[in-house]
Amino acid sequence: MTRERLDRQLNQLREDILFLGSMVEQATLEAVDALKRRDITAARRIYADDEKINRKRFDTESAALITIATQQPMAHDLRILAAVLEVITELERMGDYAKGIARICINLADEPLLKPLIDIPMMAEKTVDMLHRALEAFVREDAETARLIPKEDDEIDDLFNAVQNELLQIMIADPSTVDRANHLLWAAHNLERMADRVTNICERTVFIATGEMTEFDRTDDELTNL
Amino acid sequence: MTRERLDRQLNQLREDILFLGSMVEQATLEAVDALKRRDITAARRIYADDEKINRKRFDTESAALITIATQQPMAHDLRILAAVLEVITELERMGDYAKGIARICINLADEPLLKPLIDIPMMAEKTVDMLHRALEAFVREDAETARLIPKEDDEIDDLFNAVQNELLQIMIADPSTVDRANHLLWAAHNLERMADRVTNICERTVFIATGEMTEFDRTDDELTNL
Amino acid sequence: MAKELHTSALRTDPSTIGNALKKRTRISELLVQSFLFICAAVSILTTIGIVYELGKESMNFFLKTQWEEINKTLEEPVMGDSSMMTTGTSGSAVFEGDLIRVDREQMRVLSVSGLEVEIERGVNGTAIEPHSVGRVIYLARDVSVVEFLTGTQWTPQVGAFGIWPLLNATLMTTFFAMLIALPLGLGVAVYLSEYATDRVRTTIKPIMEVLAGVPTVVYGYFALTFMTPLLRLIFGETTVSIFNTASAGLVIGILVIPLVSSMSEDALSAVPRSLREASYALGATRLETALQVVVPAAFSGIAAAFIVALSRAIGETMIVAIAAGAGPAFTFNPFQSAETMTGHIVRISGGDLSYDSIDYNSLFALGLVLFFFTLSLNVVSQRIVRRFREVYE
Amino acid sequence: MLTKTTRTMDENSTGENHAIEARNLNMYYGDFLAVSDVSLKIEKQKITAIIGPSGCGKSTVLRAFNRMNELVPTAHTTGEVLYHGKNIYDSDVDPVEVRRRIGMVFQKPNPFPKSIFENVAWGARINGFRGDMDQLVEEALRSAALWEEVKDKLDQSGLSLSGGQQQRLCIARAIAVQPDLILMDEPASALDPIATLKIEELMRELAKDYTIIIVTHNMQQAARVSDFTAFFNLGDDRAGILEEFGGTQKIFTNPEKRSTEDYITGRFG
Amino acid sequence: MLTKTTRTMDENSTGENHAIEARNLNMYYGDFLAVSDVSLKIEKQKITAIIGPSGCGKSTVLRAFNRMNELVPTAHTTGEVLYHGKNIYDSDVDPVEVRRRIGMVFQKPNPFPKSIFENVAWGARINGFRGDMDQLVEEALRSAALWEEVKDKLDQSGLSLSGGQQQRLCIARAIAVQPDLILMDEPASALDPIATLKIEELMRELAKDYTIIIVTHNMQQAARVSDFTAFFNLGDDRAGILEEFGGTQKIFTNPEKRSTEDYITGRFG
Amino acid sequence: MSLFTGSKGSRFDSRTLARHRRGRFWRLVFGASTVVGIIILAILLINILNSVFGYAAVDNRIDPEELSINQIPIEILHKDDLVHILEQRLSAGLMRRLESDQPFEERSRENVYDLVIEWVVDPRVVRSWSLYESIFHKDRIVAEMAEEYPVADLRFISWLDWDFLTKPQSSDPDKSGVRTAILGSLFVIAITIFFSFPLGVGAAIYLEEYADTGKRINRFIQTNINNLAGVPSIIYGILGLAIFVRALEPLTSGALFAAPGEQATANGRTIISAGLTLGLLILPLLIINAQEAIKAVPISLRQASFGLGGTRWQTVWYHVLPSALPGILTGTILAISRAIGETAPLVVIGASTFITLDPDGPFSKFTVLPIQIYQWTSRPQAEFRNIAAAAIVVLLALLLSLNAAAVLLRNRYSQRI
Ligand SMILES: Nc1ncnc2c1ncn2[C@@H]1O[C@H](COP(=O)(O)OP(=O)(O)OP(=O)(O)O)[C@@H](O)[C@H]1O
Ligand SMILES: Nc1ncnc2c1ncn2[C@@H]1O[C@H](COP(=O)(O)OP(=O)(O)OP(=O)(O)O)[C@@H](O)[C@H]1O
Ligand SMILES: [Mg+2]
Ligand SMILES: [Mg+2]
Ligand SMILES: O=P([O-])([O-])[O-]
Repeated sequence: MTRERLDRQLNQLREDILFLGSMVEQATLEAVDALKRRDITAARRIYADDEKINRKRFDTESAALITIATQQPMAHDLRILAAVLEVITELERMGDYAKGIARICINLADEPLLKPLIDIPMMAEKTVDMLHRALEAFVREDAETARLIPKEDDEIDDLFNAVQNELLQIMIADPSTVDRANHLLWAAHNLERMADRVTNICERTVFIATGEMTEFDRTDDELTNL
Repeated sequence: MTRERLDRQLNQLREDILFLGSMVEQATLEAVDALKRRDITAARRIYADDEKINRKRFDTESAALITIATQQPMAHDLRILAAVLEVITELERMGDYAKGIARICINLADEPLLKPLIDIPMMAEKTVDMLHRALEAFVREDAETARLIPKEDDEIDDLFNAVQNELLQIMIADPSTVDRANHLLWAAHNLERMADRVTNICERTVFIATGEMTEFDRTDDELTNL
Repeated sequence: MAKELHTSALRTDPSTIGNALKKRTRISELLVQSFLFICAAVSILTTIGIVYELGKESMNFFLKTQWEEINKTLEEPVMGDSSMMTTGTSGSAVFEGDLIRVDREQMRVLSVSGLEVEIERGVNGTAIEPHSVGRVIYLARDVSVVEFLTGTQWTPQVGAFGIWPLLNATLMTTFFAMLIALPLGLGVAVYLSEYATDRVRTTIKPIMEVLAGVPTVVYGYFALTFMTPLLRLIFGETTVSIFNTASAGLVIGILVIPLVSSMSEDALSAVPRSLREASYALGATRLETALQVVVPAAFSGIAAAFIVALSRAIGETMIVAIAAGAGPAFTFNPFQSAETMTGHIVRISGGDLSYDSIDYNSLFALGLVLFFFTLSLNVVSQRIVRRFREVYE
Repeated sequence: MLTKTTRTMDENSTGENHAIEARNLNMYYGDFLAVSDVSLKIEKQKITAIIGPSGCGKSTVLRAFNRMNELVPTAHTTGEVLYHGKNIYDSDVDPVEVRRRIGMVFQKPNPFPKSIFENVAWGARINGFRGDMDQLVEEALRSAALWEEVKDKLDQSGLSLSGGQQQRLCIARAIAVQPDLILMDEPASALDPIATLKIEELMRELAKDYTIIIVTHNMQQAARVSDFTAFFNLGDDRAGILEEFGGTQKIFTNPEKRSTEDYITGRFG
Repeated sequence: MLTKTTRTMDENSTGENHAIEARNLNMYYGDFLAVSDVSLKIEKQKITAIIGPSGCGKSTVLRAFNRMNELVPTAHTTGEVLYHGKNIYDSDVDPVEVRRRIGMVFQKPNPFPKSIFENVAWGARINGFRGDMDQLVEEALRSAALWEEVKDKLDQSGLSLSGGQQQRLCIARAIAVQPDLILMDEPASALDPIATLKIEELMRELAKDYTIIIVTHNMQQAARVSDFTAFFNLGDDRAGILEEFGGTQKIFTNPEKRSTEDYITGRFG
Repeated sequence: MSLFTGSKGSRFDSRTLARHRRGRFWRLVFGASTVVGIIILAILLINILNSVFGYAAVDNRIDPEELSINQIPIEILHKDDLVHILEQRLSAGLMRRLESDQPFEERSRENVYDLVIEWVVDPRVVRSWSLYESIFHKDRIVAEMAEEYPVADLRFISWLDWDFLTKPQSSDPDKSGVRTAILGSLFVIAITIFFSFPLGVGAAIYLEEYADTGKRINRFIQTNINNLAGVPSIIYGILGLAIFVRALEPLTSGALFAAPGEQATANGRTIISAGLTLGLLILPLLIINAQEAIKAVPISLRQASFGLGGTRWQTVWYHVLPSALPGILTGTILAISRAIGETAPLVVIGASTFITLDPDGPFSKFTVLPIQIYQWTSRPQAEFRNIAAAAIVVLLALLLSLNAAAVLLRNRYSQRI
């Protein structure tokens, strides 16, 4: 191999992506957990830690740009770098969603939850799991896996629909819960959006592997979710 | 100038961005207008046209990647291209918000609006105006203007808060409006998020001009908005 | 403007492309080419001429019976049936067994007593015929190749044609020449290419070229009027004769110094500068660079220079003709006079040479030897040079 | 104005877009098969780049297009090169005529040691150009983006110019005889980066009027300047083969073949 | 030991990270000021690239670092080059000693026309190497990533290798005398892209043990391989000046000076 | 990596002091070689000049004072008196010959005076001294003079003077000149150039531009030329003798053309034979020099020309030859100067050794400068050495001016590149 330096940099970027991914995963799970446990301290920490995700994202972006500037990547290498630039944007956005959930937790303050949280943690786990596998497929450039993952998005959508319906029922039943129910709806919505982002990551994986940018037939978020 | 081909390609990308921007602007204004006028036909068209925005975005992305692959951009040129890649992602996302508003319009179907829409169109106009100026600053690489625009985000936030409070009042007053009020809240929320994206574009403009990636002290979306 | 060029102008019309590209006969090109080939072929003619003439006359020298006029005439007429004849006193003597000829008749000498010679008439199938008084007697000479190549005596008067005295003198002068030319020539070459500044080089190189351009006859003069007196001054007039091979050899050496130095210098300077830089960059001194990098790299060029110098020294003529002495002598004493092959050729051809004499033919035999000596040296040197070229192109 | 006889030009009579086409080209040096079975269509008024590892026969193929390879005594070609439908290797074709129509620019700038004017004018003159020579020279120099720099010193030696200017002079010289095609063998490899970019710029300009084939070692250059790229590689028998041919953007972002990708990304050998 | 009189060399006495440092270097060819007032610190065990337009004095500066410029008779240097705190231009410094410690690799591969073994061994031998020569040669060839390719033909001529192998042999030769620094003047400009990448790879490997300064015309190469980049430019009086010096990543993504940016992006002149 | 981790330089012992010492020693040796070369050249020149100038003892056969009529020294005698002296002192046959050269009536006084000096007074150098002796041992010379040649004049003379250049040869050293030889040399060289220049350049063009080096015949021609360049000149002499002098005698003697001219001989030992022989001799040299010059023209120039649709001859004529011409001319001049200095082949083909009449055409007998030098050097009398040296100076001057021309050409050429 004559491009050892380039290869090393690409591998570093892949690691950065996995690391960024794990930060997002952790933030998401912890945020939902804090929401469930009404742990405002934890929520504040998670909220603040989003800054770290942003930092990491910019660092990774800068590293990718430096690689483009100094290593003249072509073809496959270049596709990796372009995909990295895209994926880190997605991850940062996902971090923002986690932060959003933490914010909801803080906003709800000491108000009691409307109902025990079951579906939302389930959504979070499912989303994080999808993200995790999507990122692994990404660094392995495993187009096959990447093509399958978006199909699981339907499960998330189903869960979200269930949560939404339930919350709307609650709100209609008891208008005083509107505020709190809305908060929970936001949280669920954030998780649903996250899952959509995973689809984008999978698209990029296919792009790296095949050089073709195909949009997956995504169950359109805005259409089904409201 | 010895890089005529590169310069031509960069200019083409700038034009593509402006074009993509104008598509987004138009979609946003039209969607809000459709919502105001309860014009479902228009809303469906806008909804479908988002596909065009997506296409344009991918075409532009691909052109940028080809430029990176074939022209070995360095320094300033490379920053432009990296920024283009980022900005088109933002624009595409903004397109999604517009589409979301169109979807709300469709979902609301023939149900009457809760109140005459005043603040939301105002938000839309203001946001589109910001976007427009931000993109102009972007292609002109006008860091100064780019630094000022994000400050205007406060006005949007204020409008959003006003809308939100109003809608919450309505919901609490009349639980049967929860669904419709929620829809309008989504619409306002989408516009508010759009304005945040403008900030990201401005950040990129400063990045191109100075080579430094500074995050503006943004009024954090999730924090203030819910 | 670019547009203008193409609207105003017309490109190839595709429909007639076959015609447009059609071959034409360019007669003048053909004529020129033939003429040039003939020019080049002249060199082959020259070689053929050399080989043919040298070969032909040498064949005569070795194979054909040579009839040499020995300045003897018939004292009395010889009748058709007589087996005795009386010769004049002049000229060189004939001996028992010699083949002689008078007019067209060949005869064998059976015995000799004073001026009376007993002969066998009509030898070799020649017709017996009467001969009148004063007819010239020719003596037959045969030279065998073996005798030519091994004999140590070259005395045409007695029919001795052994090449060794001449060859030996040639080798001695060549030896002395190389003794002085090689070290000095190489020294100069190394100095010029490795040590001298540009200024020094641009002054000395023309001087060496002048030295190379001086005609050999001038060097001959120099040998005779300077080198010989110098040798006599050093070694004593009794040991050193006026004509001697040492003086000639040393001056030939001087003559070829510029040849060795310029060819070697060319070889040394052809060694890329980058090789020297590589050496210096390793921490080598100038001497180490010169002797361990540059000289070995130029080795074949230098070797070729040596060989060319050798060939030149062997073929050198005027210096030996002037300074080495006349008269073949088989001696190893460098202070004695001895005639080299080339010297001999010049001397005997200098007089009014008659074309059918054995001397005339011997000249070609010597020429042939000389030709093959130098030719083989040239061939070797070219081989070496070619190898050298391959390395750096 | 630039051809000998005034003819009407019928550019489109063949109805095709190809300036020249190689068919099953095999090229030998002595017994050595240097290039094996190359078929390649060159589009009109586009720049086609030939890239590939050292010794894969790029220059050899390029020179096949105007029979310059014949100047190597041992060289020998089979297959066809169709130029306006005519095989230029047919026995009744005069290579001198071929070269007039298919010009060449070489690796090292090689202006004649004559005046700048003569450099441009000579080719036209021996090809029997009758017309305003001053105008021709000016037009050619303008097309080569050199006129402004040399217009005041047309009678100075071509060798007095800088390397990059010399190369542009060589291009002007080539276009003065109005070729259809211009072949360029690493035209910028002897130049510094700045002069290189200028030549590339000029090539883009020329591609509006001429078909250009360029051999280059410099992948970045091929990427920057060309519309199509042909990737040559060493085959198993050490003969050069055409591995992949396609649009430059495709080749450099998403080549078909693994070997092309490896070469492009520098992971070759 | 560096100077003619024997002194002990104290490697760490300077206690700094710089392998060599130029201070206010002015370099002349005759009266012509080729390089003006250059001050530059080279970090240890890093690769520093020198880039800039043709004729701006890159090679000249490089050769100042081991006094190779002295081989040009008209060359003349003022200012200091500090090596372990000692100015190598001091009158008591022996250039032969300097060059043993600061090796050099040249633009065109220039192996000696000797065997591969001798090529590597020779420098060590003349420098009085005592030890196992076979081992030294093997280690040097290994370090130059050439051992595997040549171990069976050590007695063949160095010239029998390919261009890229020759250049690696030259690198092996340079490291066999165990220099501190290796100067490289466009070491890959005569090589094809593949051989070039191999040399670059090797340089990265060597940078673990040696300090390397490389002059290159190829900006991409400087970007790929170096840790620091020095951009030289032609000053107003046509003397070369050091325009900008900094980390390679910084120079290539966001240079300080407009002229650097213009050069880097190919918009120069 | 054990080797490179240790403290650097530990396994090296550079011993630079010793190495530098050795370097200085050898530098001295190489320098000395060069100095020796220069000294030799100096000695060579000095040795020649040493013989060209110097004191000479001049003895008159008849003291001019003896000839004075009525105390009037001959210097101012009237023409008629001088004619009278001649009639008195010279044989009738000689007088007839002089009369037939030019009648005495038509001769000027100065001319007659010269005849008196030449034939009657007849001054002779009886002894000459070298320049060195003349300068440093003048007293010894004067003593010797007084002892051995009491009546002779002691004069400081230059053997090289206008008379020497303009007079034909003579058996008397102080009357000899090189006029015939110079003219002979020029004639011969003219023929040599005329013959070998077109042929040589043509062959060079063929070999460099047309010959397919794959073809055996062309490789053979090339090798052949290289070999011919190394053949000793005397072999060419033998070749010339066999071909031009003997085989082509009808042509080279001029008999076939019934060539008139006083100097025509009945055999082939003529100027044209000599010229052609030297032509053959320098032909390989000239071809190789011209080839080098043509080779030096970059291939790229030819490619450029072909690439524009030039034919081969157009390429050669418009591009290769103009660029190579200075080189070709330089090479030719160098080859010519070689020819001018050649002696041996001309001896072999039989240059006349004694000839007093100017050559008047290609079929004349001839002698050339080097042959004169050879002849005079071989004579035992010291005075012949003096005129040999003078002739050498003439020859060297001729060669130097040719070389200077070559150097000028070359410099001009290299400046242009
Ligand atoms: N004149 C020639 N005689 C014999 N073989 C040749 C000749 N020219 C080229 N070759 C061989 O033909 C093959 C192709 O050579 P060519 O010059 O076309 O390659 P290339 O791709 O242009 O290489 P490079 O990138 O080094 O210019 C090589 O193996 C080369 O050695
Ligand atoms: N030996 C020399 N004698 C005189 N001037 C020289 C010499 N070497 C270089 N120069 C001049 O010094 C200046 C700098 O030359 P140098 O070779 O250092 O430039 P460079 O940046 O290495 O150029 P390149 O990129 O072409 O190698 C140039 O103007 C050059 O003409
Ligand atoms: Mg090539
Ligand atoms: Mg340089
Ligand atoms: O004239 P020569 O060289 O043979 O003495």
